[in-house]
Amino acid sequence: MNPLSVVARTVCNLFAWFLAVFGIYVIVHGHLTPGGGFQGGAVVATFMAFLLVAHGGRKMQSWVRKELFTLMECIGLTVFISAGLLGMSNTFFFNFLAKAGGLFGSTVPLGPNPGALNTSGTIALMNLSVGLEVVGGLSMILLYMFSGVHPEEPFGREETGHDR
Amino acid sequence: MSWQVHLPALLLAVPLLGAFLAPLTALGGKGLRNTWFVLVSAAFTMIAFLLWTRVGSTGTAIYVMGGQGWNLALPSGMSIPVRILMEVDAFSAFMVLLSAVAALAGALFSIGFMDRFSGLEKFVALYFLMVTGMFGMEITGDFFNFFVFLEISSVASFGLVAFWRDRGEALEAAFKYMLVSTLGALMVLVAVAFLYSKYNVVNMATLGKVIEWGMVEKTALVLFLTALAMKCGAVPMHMWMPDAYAEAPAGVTCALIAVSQASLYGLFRVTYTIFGAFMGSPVIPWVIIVLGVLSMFIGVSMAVIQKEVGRLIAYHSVSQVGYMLLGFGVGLLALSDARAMAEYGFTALKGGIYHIVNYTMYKGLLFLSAGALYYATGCRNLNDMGGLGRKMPKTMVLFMIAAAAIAGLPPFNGFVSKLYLYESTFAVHPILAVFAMVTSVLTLASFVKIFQTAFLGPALKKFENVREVPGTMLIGMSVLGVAILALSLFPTWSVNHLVEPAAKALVDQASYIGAVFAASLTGGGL
Amino acid sequence: MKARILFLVSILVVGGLLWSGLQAVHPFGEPNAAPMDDYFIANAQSEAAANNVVTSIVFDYRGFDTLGEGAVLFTAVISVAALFRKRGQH
Amino acid sequence: MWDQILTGFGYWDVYAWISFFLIAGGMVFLIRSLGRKDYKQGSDQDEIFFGSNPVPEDGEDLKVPASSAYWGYTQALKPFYDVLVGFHTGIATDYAGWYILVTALVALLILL
Amino acid sequence: MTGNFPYLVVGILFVMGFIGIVFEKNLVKIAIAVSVVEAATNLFIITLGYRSGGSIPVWTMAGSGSSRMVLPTPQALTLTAIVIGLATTALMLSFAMSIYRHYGSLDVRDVRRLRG
Repeated sequence: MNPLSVVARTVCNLFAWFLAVFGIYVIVHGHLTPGGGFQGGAVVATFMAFLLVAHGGRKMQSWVRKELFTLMECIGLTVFISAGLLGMSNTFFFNFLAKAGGLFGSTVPLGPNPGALNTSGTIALMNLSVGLEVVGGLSMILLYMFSGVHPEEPFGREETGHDR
Repeated sequence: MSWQVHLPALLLAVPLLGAFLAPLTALGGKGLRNTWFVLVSAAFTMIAFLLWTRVGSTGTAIYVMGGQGWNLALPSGMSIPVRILMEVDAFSAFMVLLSAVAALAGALFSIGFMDRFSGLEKFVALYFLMVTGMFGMEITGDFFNFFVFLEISSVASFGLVAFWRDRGEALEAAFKYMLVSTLGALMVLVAVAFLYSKYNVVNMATLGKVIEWGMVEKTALVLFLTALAMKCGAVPMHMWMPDAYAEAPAGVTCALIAVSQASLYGLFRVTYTIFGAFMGSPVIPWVIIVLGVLSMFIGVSMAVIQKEVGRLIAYHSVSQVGYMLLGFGVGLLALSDARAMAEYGFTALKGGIYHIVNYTMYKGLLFLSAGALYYATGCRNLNDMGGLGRKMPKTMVLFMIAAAAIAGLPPFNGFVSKLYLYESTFAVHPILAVFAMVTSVLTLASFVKIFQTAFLGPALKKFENVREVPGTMLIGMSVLGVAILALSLFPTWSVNHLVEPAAKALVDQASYIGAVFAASLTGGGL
Repeated sequence: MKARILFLVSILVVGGLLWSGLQAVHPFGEPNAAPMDDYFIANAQSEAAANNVVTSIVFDYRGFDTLGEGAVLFTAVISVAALFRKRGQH
Repeated sequence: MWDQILTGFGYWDVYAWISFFLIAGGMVFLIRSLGRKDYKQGSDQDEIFFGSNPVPEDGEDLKVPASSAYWGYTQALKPFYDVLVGFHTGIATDYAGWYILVTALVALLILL
Repeated sequence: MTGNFPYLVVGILFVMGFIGIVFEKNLVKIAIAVSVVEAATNLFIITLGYRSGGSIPVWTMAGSGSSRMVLPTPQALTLTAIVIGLATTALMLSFAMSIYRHYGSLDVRDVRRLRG
């Protein structure tokens, strides 16, 4: 994949940031407006896709490291399952933060209301962690599938373990 | 309120956490990764054992995911559960226990077997995910959750089948498996959606209570039946099975067998528990019986002419799954008739369930010993092998145990379950028993062929440097070998403690449904 | 060739099965009584303190499904990474 | 412990089988020990008889390959096996096709 | 007439997807056909939850006409199914890429070393 023209690259550079900001908005407001961790994470991952298409994958691979995304993914999922495990005093996945005061613990008035960001307990936390996971995961799929398009070495006989 | 009520959640949380942290073990090197692999495998086996003993002593276990209390299935004023329920009855606990043992053996074997390959932290993560998927399928009480876990175990097994991605055949097998399996999983989802559209519930027990016999249910039943029968490899939807089983690394195949048993569990949970009231007409039981007979016979006939060890044993998987389908089909035929149930149905069911545990153990051991042969010699083709018995005596003994058990040679456990099946199916129709016996004979024939060509015969020059496989692999194989010997030497114990509770739980539709609604009456918070 | 005709016929039969199943489903826009969904709409705000009912289902009432879904995505990512890993990359 | 499994038609007793094998093994050893004792090791009495030809060094020339096992069986059932092998085409779309075919058959059986 | 139009679309998409899966020869096109079946499934689930005239099941800034909301569960189930579908599609395309490198072809009739 070769880089696109300078016009396309400039436009992509500009709009990628808007996408990232919009995606983060969708993630953070997941419990108030339509959207959530998966949708927002997918939007943020288009940031990577834009840059990958505009600049070509080789340049992209020199900018970012895949290990970073692995780390993001693992941390996101571990936070997610830990939030479930912490509710174990009642049950697995019990929403122990809701209505308990503190950061996410406000109550909401019933019926239509303007919405407050610090509500919904573990839902907000899980939205954030899932957003992190989806960003990491989708970016990793994109980067790995690119690295599969132009392998640095011929395929086959890569494992020495089969020879005996 | 002891901590043991949380066992169903822990059973899924521990391997999932193990999978999520596995890529990070790459930072600590080989030692850390192997320790993590063994530690988490031992942990989930322990939890599975505890869950089995708990279910054995206190009856069906309920767990409400995210509820105020673990047994608060029905929130105030509701007549149906709204949250995801885990429901572990004796049949589920039995399946969990034997899947855990097979997964543990596969994990121990894989440490030595996969040592020479790269990317192992990914292997460990995928292995744990597959194990999670199969546990989830076995203990869940919610149809959509069942679909999710079906997909987890399938996607992880695609990745594991293609793990040797430098072999084109492995990729081909993974693609074929993926195509049919994704299609099947989507059909399961469509069936769940049909049931949801009519009853607005996805909980299994509630569906079993309120279900009626209409067009929607018929459609859902057809989709469930064929998709799950395909996932456990019934002829003529079995073709992915030899490909995937033979091309996957051996330790993975040992766990893949348990995954296909989880699909079989799903099939019987659907037909016995959800649609059990409508089995008065013999169409569905006879469909299952015919699929079983076809699987037995075609699977074993194809196995006799195979030349690769892996493919030969994989075709036997098809034929062994046929035995289980036959047993369960006969049990289903007798489900709505108490007299037939007492006469032959329950015996067939016991035979089918006993065959599940036997099959998982000896087939796992056979694949592991085929893997050991591959590890030591680098050959897959039987024509290239010979005279390995002197070089690998321990592998040979373990292979002999497994081969004798699968062929149903007398003192081994394979014969006990087959005896149950022969005698009960004979009561339905003699031709079924005849097919089962012919299959057994051909099974023996093809294992004699492997044994004779691989282990016996003159010593070959090219195998002069072949040595016995390393200790960890032998430990993994011995776990299953000891299990087979135990099942063989104490058949009374295993029938009374393993098989009969499971068979009773499967037949007793009312107690499965009642457990959800009874738990909530006594519940109401901690 | 014979098998292909057979497959075409069977696709049509399966289409007919799905079609007859769809005929029996409630008419579009008028679902049957929905006690579970009404419970979610009524109680999402008081139980989970979330304004978005769908998110409260995804992360609270059926949070375990979402964990499984995250695990499927993780599985696919790890599988793709394993498929395209380089020689000797650990 | 020493009880049997009843199937409703017959019974299974693993210890009877084990004792049978022990007794049979004992008889085999007994018969074997009745054999002649004047066997000389190292002499031409324990050489391999290979049709009075020299015995090949490598076992490769001696062994029977696996594909020769059950040759007569496969030959006799050739029409059956031709159909069966032709049925396993190995084409991925056929796999899905068979799955849909079975779905259609089961659907017809249940709906009609 | 437009009453059950969404169900008609679902049925047509299913049959189209099945025909694609069984009769296409290119691995990538097969993957697309699987995606079509998947889309049909998702469409089916989401149409089950529609109440005519209902609003979205979100209370934030909901107007006074929000007494009738569409069913939220199918939306949650569809979200899960979409993510699972995305994962399987990505994996399937990766398999197609790798198979092309080994076999030099994307035709299913060439990718059949395992048979018999």
